[in-house]
Amino acid sequence: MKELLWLIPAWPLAGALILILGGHRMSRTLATLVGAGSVGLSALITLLIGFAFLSAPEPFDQHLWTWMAIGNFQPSFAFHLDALSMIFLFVITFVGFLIHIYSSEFMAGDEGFARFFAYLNLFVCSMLILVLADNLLLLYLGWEGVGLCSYLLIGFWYQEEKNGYAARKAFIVTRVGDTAMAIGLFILFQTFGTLHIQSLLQQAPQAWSVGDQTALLVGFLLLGGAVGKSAQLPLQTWLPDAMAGPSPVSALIHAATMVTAGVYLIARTHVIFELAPQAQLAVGIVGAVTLLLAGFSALTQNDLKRVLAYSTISQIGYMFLALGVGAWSAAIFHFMIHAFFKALLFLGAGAIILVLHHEHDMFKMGGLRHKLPVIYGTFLIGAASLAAIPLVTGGFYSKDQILWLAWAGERGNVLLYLAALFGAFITSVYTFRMVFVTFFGAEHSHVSHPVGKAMLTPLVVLAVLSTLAGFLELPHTLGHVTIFSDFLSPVLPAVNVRPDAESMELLFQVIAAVVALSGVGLAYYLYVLKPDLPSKIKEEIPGLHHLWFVGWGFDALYDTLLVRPFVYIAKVNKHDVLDKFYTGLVTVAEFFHRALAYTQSGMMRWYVMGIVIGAILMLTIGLIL
Amino acid sequence: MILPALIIFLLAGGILAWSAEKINASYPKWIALAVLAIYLVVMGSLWSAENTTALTGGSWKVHFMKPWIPQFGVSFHLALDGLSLLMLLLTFFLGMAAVLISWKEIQNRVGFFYFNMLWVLAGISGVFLAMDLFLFYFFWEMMLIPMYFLIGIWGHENRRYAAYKFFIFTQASGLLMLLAVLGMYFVHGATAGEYTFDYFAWLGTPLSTQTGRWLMLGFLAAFIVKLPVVPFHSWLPDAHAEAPTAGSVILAGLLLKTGAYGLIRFVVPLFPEASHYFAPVLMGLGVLGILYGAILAFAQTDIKRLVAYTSVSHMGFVMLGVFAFNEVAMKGVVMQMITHGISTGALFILAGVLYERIHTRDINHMGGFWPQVPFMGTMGLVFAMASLGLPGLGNFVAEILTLLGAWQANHTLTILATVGLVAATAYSLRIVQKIFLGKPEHHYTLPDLSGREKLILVPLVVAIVWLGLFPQAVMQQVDQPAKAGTAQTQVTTSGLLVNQHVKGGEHDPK
Amino acid sequence: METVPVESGLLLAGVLFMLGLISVLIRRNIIFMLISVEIMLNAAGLAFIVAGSRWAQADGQVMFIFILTMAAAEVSVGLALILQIYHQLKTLDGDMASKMKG
Amino acid sequence: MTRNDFLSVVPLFILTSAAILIMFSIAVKRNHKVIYIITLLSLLADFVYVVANMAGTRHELEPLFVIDGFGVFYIGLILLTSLLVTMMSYAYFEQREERKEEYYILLILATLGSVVLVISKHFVSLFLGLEILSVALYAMIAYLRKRERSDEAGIKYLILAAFSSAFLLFGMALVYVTTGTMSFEGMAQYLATVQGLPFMMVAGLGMMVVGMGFKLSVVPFHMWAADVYEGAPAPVTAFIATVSKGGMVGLLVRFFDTLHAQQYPVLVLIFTCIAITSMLAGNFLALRQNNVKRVLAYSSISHMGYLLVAFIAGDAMGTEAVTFYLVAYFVTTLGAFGILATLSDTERDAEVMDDYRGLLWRRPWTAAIFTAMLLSLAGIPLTAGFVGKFYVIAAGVHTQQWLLVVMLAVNSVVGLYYYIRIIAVMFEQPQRDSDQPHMLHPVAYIISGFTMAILTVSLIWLGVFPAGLMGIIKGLL
Repeated sequence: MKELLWLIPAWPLAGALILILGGHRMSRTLATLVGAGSVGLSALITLLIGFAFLSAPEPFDQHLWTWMAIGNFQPSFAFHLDALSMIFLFVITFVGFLIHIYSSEFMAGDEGFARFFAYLNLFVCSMLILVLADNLLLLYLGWEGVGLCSYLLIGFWYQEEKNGYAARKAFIVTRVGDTAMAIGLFILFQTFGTLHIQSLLQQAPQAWSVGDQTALLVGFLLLGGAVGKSAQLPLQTWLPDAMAGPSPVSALIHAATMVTAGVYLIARTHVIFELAPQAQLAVGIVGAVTLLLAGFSALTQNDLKRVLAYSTISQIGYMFLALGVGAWSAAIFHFMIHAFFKALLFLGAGAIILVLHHEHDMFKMGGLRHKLPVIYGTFLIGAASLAAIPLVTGGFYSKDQILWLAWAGERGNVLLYLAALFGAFITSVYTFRMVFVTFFGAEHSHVSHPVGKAMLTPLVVLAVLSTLAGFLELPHTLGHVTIFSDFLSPVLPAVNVRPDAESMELLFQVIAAVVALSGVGLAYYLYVLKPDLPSKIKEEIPGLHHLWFVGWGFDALYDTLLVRPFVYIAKVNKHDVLDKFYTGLVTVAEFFHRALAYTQSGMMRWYVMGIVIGAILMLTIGLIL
Repeated sequence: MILPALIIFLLAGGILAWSAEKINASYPKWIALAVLAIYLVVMGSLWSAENTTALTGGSWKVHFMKPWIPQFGVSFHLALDGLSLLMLLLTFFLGMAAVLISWKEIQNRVGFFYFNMLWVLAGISGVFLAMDLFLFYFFWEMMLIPMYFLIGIWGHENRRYAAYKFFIFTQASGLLMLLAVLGMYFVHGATAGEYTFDYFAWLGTPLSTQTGRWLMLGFLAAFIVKLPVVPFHSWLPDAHAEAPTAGSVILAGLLLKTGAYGLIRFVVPLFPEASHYFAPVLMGLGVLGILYGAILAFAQTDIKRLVAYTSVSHMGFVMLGVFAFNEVAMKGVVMQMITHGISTGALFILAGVLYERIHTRDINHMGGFWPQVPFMGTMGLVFAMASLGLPGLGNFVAEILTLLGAWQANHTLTILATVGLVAATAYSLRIVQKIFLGKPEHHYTLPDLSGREKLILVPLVVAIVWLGLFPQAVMQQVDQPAKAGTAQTQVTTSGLLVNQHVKGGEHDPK
Repeated sequence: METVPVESGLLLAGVLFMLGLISVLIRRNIIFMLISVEIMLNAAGLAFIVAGSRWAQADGQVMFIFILTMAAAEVSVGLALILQIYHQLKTLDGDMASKMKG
Repeated sequence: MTRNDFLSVVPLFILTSAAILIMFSIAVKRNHKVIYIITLLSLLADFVYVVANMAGTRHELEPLFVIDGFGVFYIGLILLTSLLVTMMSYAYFEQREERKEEYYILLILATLGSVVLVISKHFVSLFLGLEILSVALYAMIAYLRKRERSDEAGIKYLILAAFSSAFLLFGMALVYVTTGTMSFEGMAQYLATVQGLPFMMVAGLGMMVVGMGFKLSVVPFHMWAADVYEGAPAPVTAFIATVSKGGMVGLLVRFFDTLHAQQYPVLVLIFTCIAITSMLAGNFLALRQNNVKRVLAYSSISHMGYLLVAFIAGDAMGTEAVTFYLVAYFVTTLGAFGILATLSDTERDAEVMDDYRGLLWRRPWTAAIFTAMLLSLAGIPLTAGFVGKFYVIAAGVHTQQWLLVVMLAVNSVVGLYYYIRIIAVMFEQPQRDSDQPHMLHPVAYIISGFTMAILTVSLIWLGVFPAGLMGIIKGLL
């Protein structure tokens, strides 16, 4: 059964190729069939393989062909299946499949229907390659492939100039991170002579002691790649703009899968980070700072999707935080839950935006809970999960685990914990701000048409998943279920809890629950009970509000420091200053020509003079020597 | 005999094409196409040819030698190994693309056009085959004249200026090489007692440090101008932009490669010591080219100039890789030569196709073409992605291998070169954006690619993808035979395996 | 018989040569230029005679006769040309014969 | 005079008698064709005689002449060149001049002068050869006497040539005073007995260089070249550029080789300066020149500079290189002027750029040949010029004249510009359809075409298979 592994990425690839080559001649139904069907088949195979894997959970390697062979360096097209990639496979194919189904209705009116599915299929394929790759070079292929698809899909509605800009921004910013990652690969290659992941993980502990300089460098460089892809500080700026793409894209790429590739990378290479504690700490710090900054920004956004975008950044911050404290499986757990509820939220938001004639501003929505009950219900479930409403949501379990381990884990840290806690508070504030503003209060706009089944079904399924999946892993205090971490344990080591902290787990859960609920309360107070208050607060602190609103001004900073100088230099030097040297030579040559031509005066006596001068010069030379 | 026949038939084909014009104006292109197709097949059949035993060191498949000017020890010595074979395949492949793209573009003096084209290709083939330095120089110069005519007669508005510039730059640098060739001739003759221009005889000639360096600089001059390396690149944008499409394809796809080929075949093996001495500077120049070319490419509004500057940028990788002195980088360079030929050739073809339709090369007059020409847009996208080094396409393999190898030699420069990839992203995406995306503000009637144009571009796409996924098939052509002779012959044959002993240490990253 | 020292003879020839040279430079009339050149030629001839007498050989004098002959031939062609020039330019100013330049 | 002595001067006799024969023939009846044929036949016969009977022997005709391999090669070269000049002269003069017959006498006499130069080993023969050449040239340059420019060129050449002859003579006198002999070998023997160069010798040689340099038109004695090239009829220009210079080069090589001049730094320095300035001045003067004849004149100045590089190298290879270069240069120059002559009309020669505009489309063959000639001048492979330049650089590199060879390389690049400028003009679209020149008798064109074909074939032959000529040169020298 596991031999079918290669089919998982192959189906979407085939789908993409068919749609690219023949998509423009296909009917919508056929295109849907190809687009969604191929991912469906992948999901099916994933399921089959998943069962096979559960019964025999040893890693499985599949070698397709040798990509390039130079001496002992032989990166291949080869897949490595273990628990980690299994979980990613599952999330990618299933969430991907649901989103494809959703898209078949969402994109129904679009000219580029087939093109959309082609890109989406290509994305799924690349993402699958990314998580299945058995060497870093192939991983890099998937890594860049998803980047390309992200670019294509952000700029899907290419007639808008700003969409194109957002798309390019996303590509270029992530490429900055990729550059760091590539350098990391160079070092790994130089040190170990291979980029095969499992070999690297085996050899690294032998080659490096804990805290080794090279390991540290590699760790930081890989982190660089991860922050680019996962929109973490300082490369987070592209993600809010990436919302220019269609909502299913935001759901699949910019929430559920691609942006978590950084998490995958770090988890995959966790051995290196364990050898480089400072780098790992940096991961945690990046996560903590990002989750706070993005949370504050989310508080001030008016665009529904931008709220979700900042929230995504913030939630991935949590995952990084978890990685940073060595809570590997907690990070992956949160990834999975987040994939469900964030996809759900984006899809819900997309449905709302669609029926409101592409209205993004949530303050122009309002009161939608009556008009769109299913969407309201599912959105609320997703929001509750995001806000980590205790006990009933998946988000609570996954986030609580991170909070707890941030404090209690061996590498835990009070500051990180506090940041995470405060972040949780902000999260629930902005989440329910969004819910209340969108679904409560007076109606400001008009719903054009009802939402069809193809869009609602995925919402419901995701709502169920985002609730139930949480019960795969329950803390000691609440049933102590460890299915998820057990499953991952062959790949990712479990985190050790500080012995002195064990007893306080319940206390911390209560704190987390209170914080989450109080956030909801605050949101309720501000946006339902006293709807005028927020704008007053806004006027009180216009500077801070603006700072948050523009995402802490990173865009402006980069614009001034990097983009403008680059464009300026490019503009100034458009005609290539080095060419001036050669044109200068030409000018000099012409000057010589004119000067010499002047001596050819045509007058005989002048010529005689020339001969005489020549003779004199020559005799002088003769006499001197 | 197959090697001299190759060149002779190309020359004869050129003359035939020229004279056939009088009978029917469409004959020349068919003749040109046929000649190239035949040779593509012939070269393809050599793909898995056995190695000849006539030459030792390296894996030489075919070999031909006849005395030519015995007084000087000049012989008509041609030999083909994997590297040459790859280059020749590229030559004929792109040559066919160039013929096909000129099918309708060239309307006047058709016969003379194809005459020149075949003669350029003959010169290029000669460069890739010559194993006698006199002969090499002979071909090196011979390919310039027809190229000059191609630019000067069928080029765009500013063609005369561009043609002069191209000719004078390459000629000037070529003469410096001639001096070095002669210097080497006498140095070798004085030590070996036998005056000859034969490449194999020259390998391993002991040179004093000073002499070696000066001679190497002479060779280098020709190759880095051709490559081109900043700051000797300024002929290139003009020549590429003003040449007719086929001319640009040949220039970018093939002529630049002769520079890279020269570095690999001659500079490194003949002057190992001097190469090591100058390596940091040369790698630095390569990186400078990568970044400088990218910045300039970003600023251009003329699509052909833009693509031309991307060539400057991409060829920087060649310098970086060649002088990193390890097999990984060297294979990356070989891949870069091939993939850059294909991807940049394709971009020029697209530029030509667009120019044929809208009669401008200014990207500010373009935009929003996608709905009208989705197929062309897809092609443009693929090659823009190739240009920015997207994995899965050939250019990625080339660049990553080059960088992996270069890292072993110099960390700082490799980091800077890697940064160049970001800049490459910027200009590549700009191409796509400015031409195909955005709002259609200019109203052109813009038919999508015709069957003939698809016939050109689809094989190029297939090739670039194939190279991206299965580069091994190509790279093993430049593998050294497993049981190569002594270390000395390995060092000296084709530069692909370079002695490790000179600079092996200093691996610690800071 | 007392001979003139070689140096004096050469000096005389040199002075004659310089005279001719300077007058070629300062004369504008073509005929005078021609005459001045003849003076230079004769100066060279004189130098040959001096040299011949120094080595007590006839060669110098032989050479002188050749020079005379040649000078005559040259003058005859020269005068014919000057005639043509005069026909066309209506002047004998050498500086006027400067249609070609650059 | 022994029989051998006589046999070895037969080439001179043939030329002399041809000249006299033509004079008689004119006295009887003026007939262009007959005289043309006599000229051709006598030059051909002379050439055949030289090739058949004299190769491989060395004979000294005391005290004036030496007939060795070098001399024979140069005589052959000069005769052949004269033959080709004659061939292209017919059509040219047929259109232009009523009294064209005397031209052939002058041509033969000038050839004679040149031949005398290359076999002389004595001041007397040197002087005689030079003056026979010069006096004949005065008349040839001004031959189209209706043309104002022709006369102007003639008088300029006359005054300047006589002026420089005076220098040469005075220099010879000084050398004679010092050495006591007028034969080259005698001087070499004298020099072998003294340390370095005596002052008088330096002065004498220096003044001789003025005279020789004038004929070669090297800087600073070059200024006449452009005006004379422009003013003289095209075939005469070709003659000046080839036969006259070739004779002088032969003499120069023989004279200075006999003296072993390369061992005196002062002479090497002088020649180096001359070579470098000639290359530079020639090329820069030609750079934006619009008159094709003047371009060729300036280009010839720089080519003499290149040639001097090999001359300065001085060893056997240098002499070979000089000789080979000269052959290549002759072929190319004759070709270029041949085209110029065929394109010229009765009023004026085809000398401005506009005459060549669009030539490639109007007369493709003519343009192709002219292109080949220009490329050869520029030293591009497949042409004789390339091998010549290669040979010269090889000689320079061999003796490690790095400054000179680098200057040569740099100058080749500058030179390239104006050669391809002419080529570029030729493939521009013609502005107007120029009227066809009126037709001559077809035979005239056939002969011109034949001449051009020979030159082109030899140009490419020498460019691709230079081994044959190299073998001959090596064998004879």
